[in-house]
This record gives sequence, C-alpha cells and structure tokens, in this order.
Amino acid sequence: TDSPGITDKNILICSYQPMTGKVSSYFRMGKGADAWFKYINDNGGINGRKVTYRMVDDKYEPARTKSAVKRFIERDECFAIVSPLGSAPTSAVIDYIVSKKVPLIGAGTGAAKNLTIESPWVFPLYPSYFTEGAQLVRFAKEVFGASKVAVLYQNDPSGKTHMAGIKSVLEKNGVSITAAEGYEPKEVDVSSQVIKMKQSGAEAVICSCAPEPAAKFYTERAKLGWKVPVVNVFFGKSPKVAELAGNDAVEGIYFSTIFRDFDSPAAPIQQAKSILKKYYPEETPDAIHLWGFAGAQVFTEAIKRMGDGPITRERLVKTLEGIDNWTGSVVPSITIGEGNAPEHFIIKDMSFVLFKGGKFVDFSPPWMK
Amino acid sequence: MLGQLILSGIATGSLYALTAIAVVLVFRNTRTINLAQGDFAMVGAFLGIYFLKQLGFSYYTTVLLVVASTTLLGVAVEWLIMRPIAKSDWLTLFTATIGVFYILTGVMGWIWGRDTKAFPVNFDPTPIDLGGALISMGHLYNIGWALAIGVVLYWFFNHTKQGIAMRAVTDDPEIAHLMGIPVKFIVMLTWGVAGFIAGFVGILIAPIIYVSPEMMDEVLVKAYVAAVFGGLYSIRGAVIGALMIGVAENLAGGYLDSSLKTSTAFIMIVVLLAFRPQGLIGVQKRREI
Amino acid sequence: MTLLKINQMEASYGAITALRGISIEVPERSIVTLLGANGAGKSTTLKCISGVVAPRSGSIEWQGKEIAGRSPNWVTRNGIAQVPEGRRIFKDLTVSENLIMGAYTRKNKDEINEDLEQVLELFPLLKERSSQLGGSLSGGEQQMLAIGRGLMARPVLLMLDEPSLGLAPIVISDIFEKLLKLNEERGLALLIVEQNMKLALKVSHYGYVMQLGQVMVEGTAEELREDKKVYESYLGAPEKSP
Amino acid sequence: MGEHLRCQDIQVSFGGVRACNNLSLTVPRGKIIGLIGPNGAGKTTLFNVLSRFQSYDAGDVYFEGKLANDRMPHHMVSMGMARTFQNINLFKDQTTLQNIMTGAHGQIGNPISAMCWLPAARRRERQIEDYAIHVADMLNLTPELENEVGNLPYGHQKRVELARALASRPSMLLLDEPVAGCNDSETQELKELVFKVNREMGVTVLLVEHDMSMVMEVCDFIYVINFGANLAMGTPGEVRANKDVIAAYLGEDDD
Amino acid sequence: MSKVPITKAASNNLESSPKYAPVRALKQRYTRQNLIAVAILVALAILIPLLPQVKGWMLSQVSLVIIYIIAAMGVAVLVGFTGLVSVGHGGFLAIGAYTSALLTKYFGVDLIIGLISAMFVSAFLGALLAVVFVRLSGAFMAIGTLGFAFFVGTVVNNVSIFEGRDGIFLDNNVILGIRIEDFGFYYTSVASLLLVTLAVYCLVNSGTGRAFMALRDSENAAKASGVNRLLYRVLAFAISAGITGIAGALNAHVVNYVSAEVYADIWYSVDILIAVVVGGPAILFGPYLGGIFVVMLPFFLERLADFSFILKGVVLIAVLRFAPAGVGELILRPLRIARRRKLRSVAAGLRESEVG
Ligand SMILES: Nc1ncnc2c1ncn2[C@@H]1O[C@H](COP(=O)(O)OP(=O)(O)OP(=O)(O)O)[C@@H](O)[C@H]1O
Ligand SMILES: Nc1ncnc2c1ncn2[C@@H]1O[C@H](COP(=O)(O)OP(=O)(O)OP(=O)(O)O)[C@@H](O)[C@H]1O
Ligand SMILES: [Mg+2]
Ligand SMILES: [Mg+2]
Repeated sequence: TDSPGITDKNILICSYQPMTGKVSSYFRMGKGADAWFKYINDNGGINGRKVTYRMVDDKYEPARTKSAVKRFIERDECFAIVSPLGSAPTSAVIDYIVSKKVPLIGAGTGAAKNLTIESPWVFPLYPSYFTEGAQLVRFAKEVFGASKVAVLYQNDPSGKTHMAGIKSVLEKNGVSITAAEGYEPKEVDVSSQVIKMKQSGAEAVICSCAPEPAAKFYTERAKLGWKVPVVNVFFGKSPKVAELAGNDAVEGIYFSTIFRDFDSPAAPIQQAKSILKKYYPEETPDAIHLWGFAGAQVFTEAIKRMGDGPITRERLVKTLEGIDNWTGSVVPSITIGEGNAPEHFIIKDMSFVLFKGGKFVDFSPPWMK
Repeated sequence: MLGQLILSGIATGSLYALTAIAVVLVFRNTRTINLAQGDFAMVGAFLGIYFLKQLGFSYYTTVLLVVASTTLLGVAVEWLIMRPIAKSDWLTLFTATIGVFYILTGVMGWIWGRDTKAFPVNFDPTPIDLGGALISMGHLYNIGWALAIGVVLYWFFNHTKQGIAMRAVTDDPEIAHLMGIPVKFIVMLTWGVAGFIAGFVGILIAPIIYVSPEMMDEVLVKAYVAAVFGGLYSIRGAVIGALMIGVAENLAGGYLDSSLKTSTAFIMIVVLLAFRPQGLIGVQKRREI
Repeated sequence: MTLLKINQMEASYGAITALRGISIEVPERSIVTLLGANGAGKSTTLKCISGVVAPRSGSIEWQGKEIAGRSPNWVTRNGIAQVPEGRRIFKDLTVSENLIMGAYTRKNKDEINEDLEQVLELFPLLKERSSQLGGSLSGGEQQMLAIGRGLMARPVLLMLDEPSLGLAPIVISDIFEKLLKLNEERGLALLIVEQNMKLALKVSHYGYVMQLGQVMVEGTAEELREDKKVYESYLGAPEKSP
Repeated sequence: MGEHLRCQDIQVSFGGVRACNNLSLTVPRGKIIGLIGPNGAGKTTLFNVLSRFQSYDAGDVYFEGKLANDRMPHHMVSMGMARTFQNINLFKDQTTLQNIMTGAHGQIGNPISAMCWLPAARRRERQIEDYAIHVADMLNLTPELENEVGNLPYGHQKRVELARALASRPSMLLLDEPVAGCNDSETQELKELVFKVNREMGVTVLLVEHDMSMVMEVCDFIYVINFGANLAMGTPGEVRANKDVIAAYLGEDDD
Repeated sequence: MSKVPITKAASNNLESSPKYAPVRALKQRYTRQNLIAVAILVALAILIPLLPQVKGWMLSQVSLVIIYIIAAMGVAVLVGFTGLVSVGHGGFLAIGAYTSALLTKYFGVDLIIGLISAMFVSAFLGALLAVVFVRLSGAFMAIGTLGFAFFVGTVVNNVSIFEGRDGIFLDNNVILGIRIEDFGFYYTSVASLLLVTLAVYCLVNSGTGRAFMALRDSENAAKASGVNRLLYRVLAFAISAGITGIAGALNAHVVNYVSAEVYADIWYSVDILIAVVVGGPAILFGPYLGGIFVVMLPFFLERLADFSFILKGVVLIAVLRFAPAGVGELILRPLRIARRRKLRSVAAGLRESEVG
C-alpha cells in the first residue's frame, strides 16, 4: 500500500521556505522547485499523478519551521520534504523528520549536522563546504602556485566550515594563511577587509562569498588595482556577480561550481531556464533556482522509476539509491549510493569555471585532467 | 593602510550620513522615527533601474524623475498614513512607519522580485588618488552630496523663517497654527523633503550596494545610530556621527577583527548613550520643571 | 466703528457645551474685557475667534466680513493675534526665534526687525535672554515672551488670555501701562480675559461677565466696577464643572 | 521649634545666567514662610535646589538638621519634604485616587514584596488607599476620586497636586504659585487650606506666590529675593513697607 | 517628629472611611468578574487539549503562539506600564534561550530549572542594562535597546561557547525526569503564561506598578512623589527581561535547538514590539491578541509571500488608525467605559452623603 500523502491522483510533498524576512532572497530555491512541479503537472504529472508542492513560510525562524514541519507530517501527511531551504531551520527539524521516517530530499543547507547525519532518509543536496574548502586550497596551490593565501569568508556556518576545510589541508599543501577576513552577510562594504588582505601580502585569495559580497570584493579589488588571482566558492558563481560588479572587475576570476551555467547549451539547463521564465517570469535565473530544480528533478525521476507499484517512502529511498550516472537534470551527472551521507549526496563533485570575456568557461585544474 | 581605511570609512560614512540627515529631519519635525526612510531610497533605486533600463531615459532625466517620485511618495505617506494618526504618541507613529516599511518592501519585492539587481549606471571605476589613499568617483559624489545637503539643511533650519517654523510645529502644533504657520503643509513638506533626499540616496547608493528590497536595512540602522550622535536633533551631529561610524567601523575591521566591524556602531551607541544620553553634539537643554 | 462683532455664537467640545449663544462687540481702538469664573467659556470664546475651535453656530464678523470657521492661519493674517492661555511658548526655540514666529505671517523684514527691537525694549528681561531657549525661562519670563510674541504680529486686535498669570505685581502694572500706551498711540484694540477683575476693569473701556457659556452682564468698566452684585453673583462662587 | 530647613549660599548658574547667587534662608519648624521676588529672581530654581531636582554649583542645604547636598528627590520626599510645581505636574490619564495614592509611594515598603501581594503589602496598600481617601476628603475632592485628573478644571487640578503632596505625609510643603490662575474665591479656599495644613497637621510651609493678598495674609515671615540674591526679609508688614521691595517688586501703586 | 500627628490622624481614620465604601464594593465586584472570566479561560486551556480532535501539531503551534505572548508580555511591562520602548527584547529572548540551552547541554538540567534560570539571568542582565541606560527615554531608549540587541547578536555569533550559527542541539525536554512531548510542552507553556500573567496582574495592581505608571506618565511628578527612578527602572527592566527570558527558553526548547542566526536578527525584536502595539500595551491581555496576530498572520497568509508582507503592513496601519490603543482596548472599550462611568457616578454621588 502507498505511504501517506499518496493518492491515485496526487502526491503531496512539502517544503519550508523563507518567503518573507531577512533572507527571503533565498526563496528562489522554493520558486525553482515550484516552477518544476508546475511544469510537471501541466504535462500530465508523474505517471498520472499530479504533484501538490506545498510551501510554507517559516521566516527562517527555527521555531516556526518546527511547527510547520509537524503540520506537514502530522496533519497534511506529506509524503516527503523536497528542496526546503535553510541551515538553521533544517538543523532544528532534521532529527524530527528522520524520527518520523520521512525522506528529506535536497535541502539547501551546508551545516555540518545536516550533511553528516547518519540516516537513510536524508539526501543532502551538495557536498560539504569542508570538502570544498580543502579543494580550494589545492586549487590555489596548483593553479596559482601560491603558498600564501588570504581568505574572505562570510561570518556564518558556511564560511566557517569553509575556513575549517581550508585549515585542515594547509600543512599538507604547504600553504599558509596571511589574512582571514570575515564579513557579515549584509555588510555595506568590505573595503577594510580587502585593504587588510592586500596589506598581508597574499599571493592568492580564496573567497567564500555569496554573489553580492563577492561583487563588492571584486569592485574593491579593481579599485585598488590589486591583481591577485582569486578563486570563489560555488554559491558565489552566478551571472549576478558580473552583472553587479561589471565584467571587467570579474575578468579572470575562478569559481568552483556544482551546476552547469545558464549559458550552457545543455538541454536540461535550457529547459530549466524556459520553465522558470514561464512560471516565474519576474525572476532572473540564478544558481539558487537550480538548487530547487535539482532536488525536485531527482524526486520526480525517482517517482517515475517507481512506475505503477505501491509508492512508499522505503521504496523511494531504495529507488533514489539506485540512481546511477543519471544525466537528465540540471546537475551534469547524478549518482546516489546506498547507506547515508556522503553516499546520499545528490551532487558530489565540484568542477571549476573561469570568468573570461563576459562568460563562464569550463576550466579543469591539473588534477582533473 | 591607515589613510586608506579612513578614507574608505568616510566614503561609507557618507552613505549613512544622507539617510541620517533625513532621519533627523523627520524626527525633529514630526517626532517620528521613520523606519521607512531607507525604503524610500530603495523605491528610488528600483525606479531608477526602471527608468534607465526599461524606459531608456538618460541618467539626468532619471535622477529628476526618481527624486520627483520619491518626494511624492514621502508626501503620500504623510497624507495617507501619518496624518490621520498625527496626534498619537511616538510609539504609534513609529509602528506605523514599520507598516509602511512592510508595504514598500512587499510591493517592490512583488513587482521586481527579491534578488539583487545591478544598477545600470557605473561610475568610472578608475579611482582617484588622494595622497596615497584611493577613492572611487561614486563615493566622492556621495561625500559631496552628503555635505552639500547637510549644509543647506543646516542653514535652512537655523537661519530661515520656514526652518524655524518647522521646529515650531514640532514644539507645539496647535500654537504654531495659531501663529499663522501652515502646520499641515509644513509636516507634508518635511516628508516631501525626506522623500527628496531619499531619491538622491537611492540613486547614489545603488551602484555601490546594489538594488534589492532589503538593500537599505543595514544603512538605515547605522543612520539611526548616527542620528543619535546628534541627539536626533542636530543635522551637523548626524553627519559627524555618520562619518565617525564609517571610520570607526573600518578601523575596527582593519586593526582589530573583521567580525567586530558591524557591531562597532552598536558598541559606540551603547557607550555614548550610557554617558551622554542627549547625544554627542549637545543641543541646548530646556528645563522640564 | 465695530471691529469685531460676535452674534449668538455657540461652541462645544464633543458632548460638553462651552458656549451657549454669546454676543460680544469690540469697537475699533477699544479695550474690552471678558470676566467670569473658571470654566465660564472665556478661553473658548477667544479660541473661536482665532479659529482654533470652530463655533457650532452663530456669526463672527471681522471688519464687516464673516470669519466664523476660518483657519487660525487666515485669522492671523488678517490682523487678529492671540496670546494663548498658559503661556504656550515654543520651548525648543530661542527667545528671538519665538518672537520671529509671532511675526510669521508678515512679509516686511525691516518692519519685523524694528518690532523685534521694540518688543525687546518693552521686556528688558527678555533682551538679556534673547538667545536662550524659551523653555529655560522662568514662568513669568515665559508669560512676557508670550505677550511679546502676540505683539510681534502687529495685529489690529490683540486677544490676551490671562496675561497677568505668574507675573510679579510691578510687572503687571507695567505691562498694562504699556498696553494702554499701544492702544492710545497705535490704536491697538485689545480683548482681555482676566481673573484679576479689579485690574482688568481698571484698564478697559467695556466689559462682559460670563457664566456657564453665557454673557450675564455687560457694561462699561465703570458700571461694572460699581456693581457689587456682579462680583458676588458671577465672580464669587466657585463653579463646578459638569 | 527650631529650624526645619536651611540653605546657605546657594549658587546655581546656567551657562552665563546666574539664577541663584549666594541665596540663604532658614525655615523654622511649623511656620508658613513666604518667598517672593520679581520674575526670574530664582525662586523656582531655589525650590528645585531644595527639593533636589536641580544640581547646584555651591552652597549647602540642611533638612531636618541633616546635610542634604547629595540627596535625590525621592530621598527628600522620604525625609518629609513634599512639593508642588509652578506648572501642574500630574498623571493626567490616571484618576484622582490613583494620583493621590502615588503620592503615598513612600509607604509601599519593599517594592518586591508589594509586587508579590504579600499579606503585609496588601495591608499597607489598603492603608494607603484609606489615607488617600482621607486626604481627598480634606480637600473636598471626594466626588472626583474616580475622575481622570486631565478632565478636571484647573482649580481642582491644583488641589489634586496638593493632595498628592500631602499624601506623602510630609513635615514640610513647598508650594510654587499655588493660586496662579485661580479666581478670588478659589484663592480664598486655598488660603484656608494652607492654614489648615499648617495649624492642624503641623506642616511647615514654604510658599512662592505673586498674589500679594495670599502672601501677606498667610505668611508668618517673608524672604524677598532679587537677581538670585537675598534682598530683604521680615514680617509681611515690614516687607510691604520696605523701599527696596517696593522698587523691585511690589511697585508704587499697590493697594 | 512632626510626622507623627499626621500619621495618627490618618490611622484614626484608617479603619473605615465608610463614605468610599460603595465605590470600593463596586471595584471588588469588577475584580470578581475578571477572575471568573480568567478562570473560565484557564479551564478551557487545560481541558481543550484533552479532546480527541486535538493533535500534537496543533499544540505545538499553540505553544509557539504562547511563546510570543509571553515575550510580548515582557515587552508590555516596559512599554505599556513603564513608558519605555524597547526595540531590543530579541536580545533577552536570546539570553533566555542560551541560558537554558547551555545549562541543559552541559548539566542536563530539568526544563523547569532551565526556565527559572533563564528568567533570572535575563532579569539580571536587564537590570544591568537599566543601570547603563537610566537616563534614556523615548526614541533614545528605543535606539539604545536596539544597539543592545545587536550587541547580544554579535556576542552569540562570535563567542565560541554559543557555537555561533551552527547552533546548539539539545536532547528532548525533561521535567522531573520524564520526557515530555507536545502535550507536556503545551502544558508547560500554558503554566508559564498563566504564572507570568498572574505576576503582571499583581504587579500592575500594586504600589510597585503604580510607581511604574507614575514614571511613565510624568517623571517629575513621580520624583516628587518619592519614586526612585533608578530603582524602579531597574526593577521594570528586570521584570520585563525576566519574562522575555522565559519566552526565550521556551523558544529554545520548543525546537531543542538554538542558533545565533536567529537571534542576531532585529526583526525578532520588532515583531514582539508589534505584537505589543497591536494588542494594546497597557492592557493585560493585549499581548495575547498581539501574539496571535504576529504568529498566525503568516500562518494564514503562508502562500502569499510578498503579498503577505504588504497585507501585514496594511493591517498594522489599520490597527493603529482605528484602534490606536490596541485591539484589546477596542474590544474592551465598551466594558471599560461602562465600568468607569459607573464608578465615576458612584464616586460623584459621594458629595451628597457628605456631612459638613
Ligand atoms: N479641550 C477641551 N475639551 C473638553 N472640554 C473643554 C475643553 N476646553 C474647555 N472645556 C470645557 O469648556 C468649558 C469652558 O472652558 P473655557 O476654557 O473656555 O473656560 P474659561 O472661562 O476660560 O475658564 P478658566 O478661567 O479656567 O480659563 C469648561 O467647562 C471646560 O471644562
Ligand atoms: N535651564 C536653564 N537655562 C538657562 N537659564 C535658566 C534655566 N533655568 C532657569 N534659568 C534662568 O534662571 C532665572 C531664574 O529662574 P526661576 O524660574 O528660578 O525664576 P522665578 O523666580 O521662579 O521666576 P517666576 O516668578 O517668573 O517664576 C531665570 O532668569 C531663568 O531664565
Ligand atoms: Mg481660560
Ligand atoms: Mg517660578
């Protein structure tokens, strides 16, 4: 028999989103997922079932998230929670979700707890910032040939996890940090940080920045005429950066990435772009939208693969774990292993791009070649 | 490094200063802590994008149109929202501006989305060298405007009949009316001027901090702190306070720890209020008994 | 000729009726006084004239023109100034700024400065304090400032609501002398509300005695001064407010 | 008898303005003492100094024989000094009863136990209420007990202020222009009240007033000050005849 | 001492003052009516969850509302009864939350102990803040407290024991050694709310509350009545902060998780203030309405996103416009006016019984 939330005609899944409040710009993730499910429904649903994608505003307050998730599971009987957003909100509810044996797919969070939880029900979206931090040090060493780096990081779990990852491999790579500068997410300007980094004599900069602060940094860097090579983390890779800072300021900057770029001719990306345009015409396509797409698409694929048999949460997990080298989504290739994290990550690999001539172009560091 | 930190601090401080001036203006004329002041500027920035990009107007036409629109916005807020409750205590007025804040943020987010947008005008990025410290054209403009508006308003308040009348209205609206001062008009004018300044702020600040419904939150909070430096009454005090905050933040970020940077302003304000509750730039105190 | 003529005017504050049909006249160049116990409606009468309170019915004629319901703004521009009850100076404005506000409706800068000088001559105490905040003055000084501010409008009719409140005896007689002089020299008409009946009747030409929103007795100052009954029946017993 | 309140060489200046310039006066216990002087002479300022609302540059204040220089207003109240204001200062939106009960604040005892409604606190509360009603009764305010004071006529408000002052069970009252704005009959009523408080309750009174009929009638002794300094002192008769006082304050044609 | 005769005169009169008796009787009747109404509400709060239709998630939603109500209650003590506007009570929410969270994490204390310690620690820091800000009022106080909230945000964000934005995870809630779930938590919050309400009621109806209101309505008159401004401000802040601290602790335990990301946000403080203003700051049950408003509005408008923002603004302004003293006042006004009028007329009638 089917799990709760499943009827002959319908699949009910839920997510919590910061629709209002200070981080409401991240609601883009919800919009991405929502656009995808609208598209699915308009094209006949999944195996004849329509998807009801219920989003609730938790304002990024864990207490509200908790009561929303309780409602999802106890009242609404959601089948699964797909593409919700937020580190603090997810941290607050993940134990509960797991205890209720409800699948949590593609949550937008990089907090360590959510990525390392030992539970078969959780499918994190992207790899930990720790791993990424470590990779970026290697990148700075091998691509830039730098042994002294400065780091600019967001003063929050993402930035701090990056820092931890970076620190963990310094010795191994023979790299030292000359300046580690934090900034608050909404900080008006980052000039003092940039000045300090420049003064520190760094040979390269690792930037753990979201698009807006990244753009501020690049503007400032250009202003000071500081030609230091920079590599930025994946969540700063967005056309937004160039739009905000101007192409010149971003020219020559490297980014790690988990998705193909919107400029990429790959069919799934172009499809996502047109879907978004159709259902959320006022949105400018952005990486965060793709976070939403990724979880939603994997979920859809799994349900599709489950065919006409009973749709249960256990089967969903099994089916997801069977996805191997699937290339039908915005993620270049998805392989999900058995067990729990890290095998459960939807996205496992980082790749790199270089901003050049107004475009992101693929770049493979030596070890990938 | 010191020179550069100070100069960049002044540049940031000037962003706070313009908003702080408007905050002081509205407070001293209407007893209202205007939480929507930043949003006026935010609306201005969005309109700026719209005029420039969608309608393809020139920069100067855009400036004119934006300033005109935000002035109207200020007047409309006064007329529709503040006037009916003008006689309430300041907490009510303050809360009403929170309402305005919600509405403006909501409307802008609704129309143009919540993600950050670039402002289509960029100042010449080549910086200017001032004795070893660098500053960009955009920041220089801001400093210039902040000083100019500050000077004009200071003069206006203290040396013109209309300026004195504005203060008289705050003091005792009923008697001001009795003196023949058009109270309603002056209150409306105050909000109009607040909108006017916000229009400039929006256009000037947008290329630097980008455009989104929340763009002004941080600036506004700092502007309040700056305004308190002048006892919420002195325009000169607000400008000096704003510049001090900008510089202090940068120095704290540069020499102490970058995590202290944003809190600097609040540590400053707590210390200031504990020791000089009337603000740094004291205004003559009246007796209460 | 009559300057101001009030006919059957009524006014109320919400449910409380303050004036029940009063008729008052102020001839040109005259001094008229309104007397009456607490709550009789004297201040309300002045407020109706100056437009702060809108009368419910009746007419107010000013130089032959109907002005009932006009805004204070208009009334001030047209030559009526009021010194309100209880000082009500602008506390956060300096003394000279307060005086300048008194002349808000006037245009001619030179004349204003001239009057400023004159008012400061009139109240030497204020001259010393001209750059001090109004709110820092003593009670009596504030009262002087309020009167001075009224004069700054250079009105045709000056209405004074309890001008002697909180003033030293010597100052009271001094100020009334000066007002008389203005009346004689410039033809400034005065409408005075006073608790101090003896004083008021000494300077004025004509008087009205009010009680509970009505004019009970009127007459020339001498008539009222002589009339013992007026004092006993209308000004003696304390009023209970409704 | 003995002295109740004394101040010596009080100096207060505001910027360049000398409001009090070596003012001294002594108030004997149980008397009604007048303090008069031209506008701006420093009477209110002195009151503020005596009740410790105002800091001062030099001089000493002794109350009940103790130096009171470092005291706060609430200390003075608890030591038995109560005051009214030149401009009425009441809790406008509260009822007369609440206003008067607040005046008896000194009786609530420990605020924490009062707040917790401990039995002792409840008893005190009841006593405070009873006393407030008693005072209101004395000032003919009983019918107004449940009325918001903001709605009362000016004369009543002045009386409520007096009642609030009396509710603190003071040994000394400072009254600043209590009859300003009152008509003759109200003035008369207040005179009687001041007498009553003084004679029946033994409260010392220090009175500032510009209404000479009041001052001359109720005061046992009068201090005259001018430009923040002592000008003259004496019984009402002496003061009235003093040339300096006439020139500076009373004026020639006083009758 | 000349004080003696007055005291004597008074105490002679103390026993009775029979003249006032009718008014007093009336007042007692009104108090009884209030108590009955409250008793009914309490009974409902206890009994309703026992209905079979009531599910755990509903209770946890209600618990959330209660947490906001308690927080707003704390702010109301300050705003409504002391006349000091705080835009920084998010700071005390954080202090309460972290106090209880740290105690629970490191010492495994009982929830009750957590709540009580949260109250005391918040109250203590509130008192400190009051000493620092003793001379502030009005807008300055608002901005000062705002600074304080930011300050707290910075501390929890950067001092390692608070574990910054990663947050502190807690085990399940335990009372007297028993693990409690939604039901238990609901009753804990209801009990807290009840106690807080009772405390605030006693406060505002005591001499201490009178001193608070005196400071609110006229500082000079208060001083002249012998109110020690410093002491009572400290008390007011301590009580207010203590109450909000309880809410903070509940807020931590309702999710068993605290994170700096949440408390570094001033909008938390603003939301609580809005709850107070909307409900009516000077009305005991104003925060109840305000708390419901602030929590349930997004609940009902959850799919509207930006539009809910707009609507929230519109509703807020409409409330200020048409119920300037709060919705609570609007609802209660007829009753209040009727009672006041009755009291006034009975008191005014005392004139007749006057003898001499
Ligand atoms: N703002 C107001 N609201 C309600 N009632 C008012 C208001 N102002 C005056 N009143 C009432 O109107 C009546 C007349 O008041 P008014 O102030 O005109 O009297 P008055 O003769 O000037 O008395 P006083 O000598 O005390 O100044 C009084 O009963 C008073 O209580
Ligand atoms: N805060 C202040 N700043 C400047 N000057 C002040 C201040 N307070 C009082 N003064 C001045 O001190 C002098 C004494 O004032 P005070 O109020 O004591 O006079 P007063 O004797 O009570 O006069 P009145 O009889 O008019 O009430 C006045 O000239 C006043 O202007
Ligand atoms: Mg009057
Ligand atoms: Mg005085």
